[in-house]
Amino acid sequence: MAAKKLYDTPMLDELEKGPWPSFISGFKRLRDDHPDERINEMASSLLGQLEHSYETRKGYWKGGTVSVFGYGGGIIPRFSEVGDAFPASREFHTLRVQPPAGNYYTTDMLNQLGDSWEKHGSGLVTFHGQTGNIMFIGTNTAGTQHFFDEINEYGWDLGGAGPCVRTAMSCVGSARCEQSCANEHGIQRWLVNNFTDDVHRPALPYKFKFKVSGCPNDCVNAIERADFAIIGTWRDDMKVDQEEVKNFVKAKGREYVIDNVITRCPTQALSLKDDDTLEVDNHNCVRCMHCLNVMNKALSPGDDRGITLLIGGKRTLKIGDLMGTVIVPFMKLETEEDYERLVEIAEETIDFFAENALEHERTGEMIERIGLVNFLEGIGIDVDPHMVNNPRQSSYVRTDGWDEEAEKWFARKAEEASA
Amino acid sequence: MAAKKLYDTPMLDELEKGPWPSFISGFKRLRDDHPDERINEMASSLLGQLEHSYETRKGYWKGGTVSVFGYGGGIIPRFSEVGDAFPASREFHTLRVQPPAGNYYTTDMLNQLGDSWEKHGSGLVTFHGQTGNIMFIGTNTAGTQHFFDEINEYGWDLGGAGPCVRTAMSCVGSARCEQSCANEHGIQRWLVNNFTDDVHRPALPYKFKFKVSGCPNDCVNAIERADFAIIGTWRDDMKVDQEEVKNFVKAKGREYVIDNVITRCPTQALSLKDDDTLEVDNHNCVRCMHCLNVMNKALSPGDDRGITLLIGGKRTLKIGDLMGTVIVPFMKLETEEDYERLVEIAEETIDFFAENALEHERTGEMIERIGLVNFLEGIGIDVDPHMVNNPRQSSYVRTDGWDEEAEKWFARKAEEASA
Amino acid sequence: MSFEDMRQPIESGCPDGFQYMHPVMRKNFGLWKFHEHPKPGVLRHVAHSGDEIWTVKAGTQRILDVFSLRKLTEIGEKYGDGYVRFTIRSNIEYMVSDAAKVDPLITALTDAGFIVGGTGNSVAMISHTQGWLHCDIPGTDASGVVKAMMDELIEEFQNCNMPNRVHITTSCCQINCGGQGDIAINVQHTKPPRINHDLVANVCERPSVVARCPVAAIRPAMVNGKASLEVDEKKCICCGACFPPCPPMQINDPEHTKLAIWVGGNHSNARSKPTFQKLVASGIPNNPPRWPEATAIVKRILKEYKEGAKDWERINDWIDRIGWPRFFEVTGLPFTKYHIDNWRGARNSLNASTHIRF
Amino acid sequence: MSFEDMRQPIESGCPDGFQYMHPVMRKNFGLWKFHEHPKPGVLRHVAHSGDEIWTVKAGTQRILDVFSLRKLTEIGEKYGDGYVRFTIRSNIEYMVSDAAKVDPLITALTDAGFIVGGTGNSVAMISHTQGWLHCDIPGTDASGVVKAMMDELIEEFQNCNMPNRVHITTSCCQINCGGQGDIAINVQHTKPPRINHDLVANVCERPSVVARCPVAAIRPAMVNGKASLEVDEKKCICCGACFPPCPPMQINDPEHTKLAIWVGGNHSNARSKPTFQKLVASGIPNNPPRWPEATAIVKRILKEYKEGAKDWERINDWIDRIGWPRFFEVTGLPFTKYHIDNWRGARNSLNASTHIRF
Ligand code: SRM
Ligand code: SRM
Ligand code: SRM
Ligand code: SRM
Ligand code: SF4
Ligand code: SF4
Ligand code: SF4
Ligand code: SF4
Ligand code: SF4
Ligand code: SF4
Ligand code: SF4
Ligand code: SF4
Repeated sequence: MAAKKLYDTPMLDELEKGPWPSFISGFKRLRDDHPDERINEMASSLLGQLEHSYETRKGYWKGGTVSVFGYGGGIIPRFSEVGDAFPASREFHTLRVQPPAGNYYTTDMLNQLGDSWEKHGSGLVTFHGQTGNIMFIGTNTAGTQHFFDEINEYGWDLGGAGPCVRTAMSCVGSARCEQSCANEHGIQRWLVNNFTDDVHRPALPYKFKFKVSGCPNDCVNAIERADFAIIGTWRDDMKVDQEEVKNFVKAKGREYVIDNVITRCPTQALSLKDDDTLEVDNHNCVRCMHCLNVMNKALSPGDDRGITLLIGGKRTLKIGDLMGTVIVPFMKLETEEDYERLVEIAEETIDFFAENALEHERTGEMIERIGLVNFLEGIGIDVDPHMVNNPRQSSYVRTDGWDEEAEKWFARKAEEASA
Repeated sequence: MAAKKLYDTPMLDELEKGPWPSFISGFKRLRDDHPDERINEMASSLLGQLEHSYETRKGYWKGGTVSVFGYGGGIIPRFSEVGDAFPASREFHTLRVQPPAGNYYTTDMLNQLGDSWEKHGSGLVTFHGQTGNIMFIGTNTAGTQHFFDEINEYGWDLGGAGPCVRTAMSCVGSARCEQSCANEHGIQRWLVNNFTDDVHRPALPYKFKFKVSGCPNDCVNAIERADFAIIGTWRDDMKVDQEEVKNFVKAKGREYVIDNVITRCPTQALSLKDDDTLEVDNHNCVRCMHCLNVMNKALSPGDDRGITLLIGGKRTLKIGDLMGTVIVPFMKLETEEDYERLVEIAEETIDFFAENALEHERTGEMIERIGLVNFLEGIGIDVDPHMVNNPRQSSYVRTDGWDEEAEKWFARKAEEASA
Repeated sequence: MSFEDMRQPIESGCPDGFQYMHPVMRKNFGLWKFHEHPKPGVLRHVAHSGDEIWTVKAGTQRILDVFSLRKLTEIGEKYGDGYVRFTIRSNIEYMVSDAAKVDPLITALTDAGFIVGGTGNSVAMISHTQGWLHCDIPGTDASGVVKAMMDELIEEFQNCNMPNRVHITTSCCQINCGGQGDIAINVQHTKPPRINHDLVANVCERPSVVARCPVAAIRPAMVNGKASLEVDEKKCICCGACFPPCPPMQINDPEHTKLAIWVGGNHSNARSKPTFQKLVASGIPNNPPRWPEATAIVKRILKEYKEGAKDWERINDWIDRIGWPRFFEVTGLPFTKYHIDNWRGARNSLNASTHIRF
Repeated sequence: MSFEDMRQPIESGCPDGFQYMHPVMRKNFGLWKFHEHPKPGVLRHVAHSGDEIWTVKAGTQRILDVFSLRKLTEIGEKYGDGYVRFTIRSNIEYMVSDAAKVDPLITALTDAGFIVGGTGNSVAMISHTQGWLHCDIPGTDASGVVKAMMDELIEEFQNCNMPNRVHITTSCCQINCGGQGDIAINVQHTKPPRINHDLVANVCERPSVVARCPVAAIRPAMVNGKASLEVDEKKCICCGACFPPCPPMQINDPEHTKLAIWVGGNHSNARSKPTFQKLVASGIPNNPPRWPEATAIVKRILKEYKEGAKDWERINDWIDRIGWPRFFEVTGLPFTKYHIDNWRGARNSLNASTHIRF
């Protein structure tokens, strides 16, 4: 067999120094120690091209179109612009594979996936990309098909790439967290698996992302990184164990508690009584989580749990970063009907998005352009004061439909009362 | 003499009922009890037209041009659109007269002004209009000239109307208020009397207003109602009389103090010690005034006093309400040089405004259009982090001058250090 | 008369207030130590020197006939020290150095029909504008609205027992000369202007009218042969900005010119930064001579504020704490799509968080 | 091979995680009571049932070669219960029900060169993107930047003694796939794209490129006979949005593509509402292989934060309290005109108050 081509990598070698695990050392292991020559050469070639990037401070990959049979997306194709110099990694496509909700693996399953990837790919894998996919990084066109065929047989499917519903993400939540107010993984799968067709066959104006956090700590950044963010919360009073409160005050001292818990409450809903018990103004608590985070043993969410729904979070392009904003302040997720209602809202939203967004316009940008009210009317959700920080500040609006709108509100209130 | 014409005023009569002093009763006194027939008839006619407005829900005055010899403004001319029906108030102009800084009067002077107005006008006067002028309401063209000539002789001058520098306003401040950090009245007169020409001869793109408050309580609404707002503040530590603090805690109780003072501080700069003394983090106190307002006897401003300058406050037209924003975080006003520097900034601002604002565009709107930085460069003031709530949030900016700008900052800091 | 004998003005500008200032205030200028609020309408300011100045404050009809003015000066001479001032809200203040003069002053003012109060945590005198009495563009009256409302709020003016100061403003058109406040009662037009095409050509400078429109809804047009203007009614937000420069663009309408109520405007820097007021109610009939519908809503809001707010909370602070949903709940006011801002920067008014009250 | 024998995909979508979940977590799903943080890298979660689950967390190079992956699984089989998960920041977590297994796990991981920590108030693993290794538009590398920085921040990852969690992100172009965080190290282009006019016609859909520009700086143009595009360099804000749809619009430049550092991004609702990060430093050289200039600034900021912040203050909370002027003072970073926002809604970033720190 021909000796594999080696490249000098003086700059990359610098990244083998230092205590943090080095990806470069990993690449070199594949280059030098892996039994499969295909992998050795691919790794070597990749190191060569990367060194070239480091030296010239430029990237050398371009896109293209590669997909597996039956799907339109799920692969990020990469062809080298300097393939002649680094032929063994000329094609270097990435497969985005959906992880299990919550990112759980048995070591066996990880080994099995590793085996498959060694057969068909570069041997490089990431758990996970920023959207949440397992990224199997680096294979040629045939390899993508064969690897997919193999792992698809034992339960794995591609995620999203392109203008489609993307792979979703949920926090560890109920599986291991006392703050959880929802079944994060259940919600994730109910939603994203209802749209598998939209995941695999990009046909939307632009990408659409679901993310699920079990409480307002939002450990998956749903509010800023999802078009459709589901965040757990509770409606009744938080639970207070006054004995644990006293223990905490005893341990930390009154001044500490006042300066670190009481005064940090965004709505001054906490009051430390002279007898070292805690009084919570639950009507004005905004469920920010701070006091529950700090006094973890003493305070916990109430029992009447559910979720808040926010729409439109995204990153910079093209009008500036957007946070999701509330469109459903609270809904229960207990019965099958509850879940169906959630899916229905997602469907309404995606349909409206598909019909009304401009090309390459995200939900948040669309709402910015058409106004929240028009979006709400489009998906059939009533306006609610929880959706705003405050009512309008500008008198520049035509209000000649005031009386009818007022009527709607009173009618709804009457209904709620009678319900 | 012909008996004066009377009009039925059934609707206005309703406004004579109720405990609050009635302006309608006042009008009727002028109509019925005043010795001067001219005044009786003017009042009667005015009542007639006003009743007509109440019945038809419309106004019937139109503008025009009236001014006193040598001036271009200071008068709000009013000609009746229904003058034939109400002839005696056919012309009903208002003179805007500048009050003394702080709005002080001896009863004698008020009487003297009343005498003059009775001679030449309707006998109706307002102390003061929303901008601060004494409004002598209702006279004809000749009357405006004669009344002005008379009062101008004993020390009174017209204020602004039209696109010009307007009459200024200052709070009672130093004259009677323990919170005052500046000589409000002095500042008002230094500024507005430096621009008398711009007050009397409208030649700016639009109106320009000065307002002066002695402390951040801003009793003259300077921040929202002045293009150029001067607000007193202090730079050193606030004064704390710990004995008075203890008295206050004793009187009100710890819980009350924590819930009403400590937790209300916007920057958590207050800490109530276990021994009932108050600890102030003066570096993070933002001089909001709350604790000083509440614990009036215990807390007071420091000794190193000065002012903050804000630009661009105004009401609705035409891009929406604007608050003034900081352009000078702090400046001392002790020496004559200090005052001259303040006037200089005002001159730079008005010159820049005159040259760069569009017609009928206020300073705040101009800054909104051209950007704060361009305005600052135009008047020769350096950027400062106190001018913003936070640095930019958007990456959409071309920053290729970064190194030079950074140099400017370091140079300034070096200068300040060596100064 | 001819130019020659016209008198040249003395451009004296803003007079020095010191000449009219109470001697004790002159003497202690900038040297005050603290103040107390012994009772409604009365302030006691104490200087570092130990001197005291007592202030007695009274509300008046803002627009004074000379008889009322004389009554006020007379009281000042007889019971005061002959020194007065007017506040930014057009209340009169009598300053006396002798505490003993306070009660007689109060009695005299009360007997003369003036209202002592307006200090401390009162509902302050409502600041108002010109309205039908004098302005050329008003949608409603000003003095009348204020008189009718103060008749009903007088106790709050006299008792000074609100959680904090309440500053109410009114304005008689959407230009809002009255400024903003804890509560504002403003005009809100609801229909585009009706254009009197016969007059436009003569009366209006068309380009500057076009330029005045905040939403560029006006374009020049020929209407039955005459040069006139046209309004795109889909764009028009009925603000009335075109009316002052072009009176033929009739924005005022007896029926469709409504009143709106706004709350939470606050210019003081105490606690939170200054805040703009927010729309809470609109479509309120413009109903002279006493505007009962508007007054009823104002009273309802004040009642809930008084009961619900903690000491020192201004209306905006109170609502910040209890949240807008509860504000609409307790006041019984409807929340509509019009409450959701859609003007520039509206996104900042959307709830981009899970901070929600239940 | 021909269509016939192509395999039809099974559209199974997102797998159920329960099949791979530790039995104790399955049993106590949704029934956890509290947690403790006994030591760096270790979490103890206690369920209402009394059951406990212990988590040992370790940092890795995000991009794993199969050898490293096998090492991780091997440790999981030998010292753990065979159940792991990966966090959103690509750290691996081993869950065990028996406290006794914790220390052996830590030793095994450490011996294998993985870094135990990243729990509680640590500087978390820096979240990163693809960079030169795989993306088609990167201005810099990702894995390299992160490796170089983690080498220097490793103690904060291991010690977990910051005032609160520190979430750092990086991104290799202004699209910012890395999201935002307490500190973000992002690309900032400083010159408009250089256009390769020969390629535009073949490669780019001109209308959609024009549409992609946030400031409408691109217009179609004929350049030496070829249909191409033109950039108005006065308008261009050098964002690079035109590059992905039109690679001939070369935005990346070895010299002029810089790094910028942003702070204060926070998605949690704890205390204040979620906040966007703010620009604090730019013009930083894009300097492989170890980007020392960027790392130095990050460390400087972390040092001041660690010393200056109170317990539980995230970076944005800390700066909210001390104010931006002091932030620039203590970090020694320059404040320039570029720090004053001029993008849509910028007015909200101006200080419309007298709230000032001295
Ligand atoms: C007389 C006057 C200034 C003047 O030069 O005319 C004035 C005078 C005082 N104000 Fe004021 N304020 C006056 C209008 C204002 C305004 C402007 C307005 O009313 O439109 C404001 C800001 C309005 C706003 O916030 O939008 C104002 C916001 C304050 C505040 C801040 C209250 C707060 O917590 O937000 C204080 C502090 C306090 O109440 O202790 C204050 C405190 C005071 C004190 C107690 C200052 C002092 O120690 O002497 C003065 C006694 C007032 C009283 O009668 O109780 N004054 N004060 C004004 C009386 C108007 C009236 O007749 O009702
Ligand atoms: C008289 C007064 C109301 C009152 O009864 O107190 C008033 C009355 C008028 N104002 Fe005003 N404004 C008055 C204080 C204000 C204020 C309050 C202030 O100055 O603190 C404001 C809001 C602050 C501001 O400057 O934005 C104010 C904002 C306006 C505006 C809108 C300005 C803007 O840029 O948004 C206009 C419209 C214009 O100037 O074209 C305006 C225009 C007018 C005109 C001249 C209407 C017109 O264009 O013909 C009104 C004449 C009424 C009349 O017949 O006397 N008036 N006007 C106030 C002046 C009395 C005085 O000189 O003391
Ligand atoms: C494992 C993970 C969720 C997951 O499904 O992967 C997680 C797990 C926990 N987070 Fe988180 N957070 C995780 C990412 C996040 C993120 C997202 C991120 O890192 O990009 C955030 C929001 C980021 C932001 O704010 O922009 C996040 C904001 C929080 C907060 C809010 C902190 C604050 O005061 O702002 C808490 C509350 C606390 O610290 O007590 C929290 C608390 C926790 C607790 C203590 C919840 C619990 O009681 O179990 C968990 C222990 C974490 C630990 O290791 O100490 N977690 N947490 C994520 C670990 C990432 C990592 O490996 O470093
Ligand atoms: C792989 C990944 C970075 C990583 O290494 O983790 C990634 C990589 C790319 N992103 Fe991303 N984005 C990745 C997560 C994100 C996120 C974070 C998230 O999903 O939570 C964001 C910000 C959140 C958001 O959606 O706004 C993100 C915002 C973008 C954008 C801008 C979207 C926007 O509307 O602002 C683009 C540009 C575009 O789509 O045209 C983009 C485009 C891309 C492309 C496809 C570049 C391109 O247009 O060709 C990158 C392919 C790189 C490659 O060669 O693999 N990527 N991208 C992440 C996906 C891995 C996965 O599937 O798990
Ligand atoms: S988001 Fe809440 S529920 Fe989910 S892991 Fe974080 S703290 Fe736990
Ligand atoms: S959760 Fe947040 S808002 Fe609620 S009481 Fe605790 S600190 Fe306050
Ligand atoms: S603004 Fe300040 S100084 Fe002036 S009167 Fe009000 S409280 Fe006193
Ligand atoms: S003045 Fe305001 S900011 Fe300063 S300590 Fe007092 S309450 Fe806090
Ligand atoms: S508010 Fe409008 S109507 Fe009233 S005085 Fe001002 S300009 Fe005239
Ligand atoms: S009312 Fe306002 S929006 Fe309508 S046309 Fe006139 S200026 Fe334009
Ligand atoms: S940040 Fe930019 S360069 Fe990096 S992966 Fe995302 S799109 Fe590619
Ligand atoms: S870099 Fe950005 S601003 Fe410049 S032309 Fe391209 S898209 Fe437009």
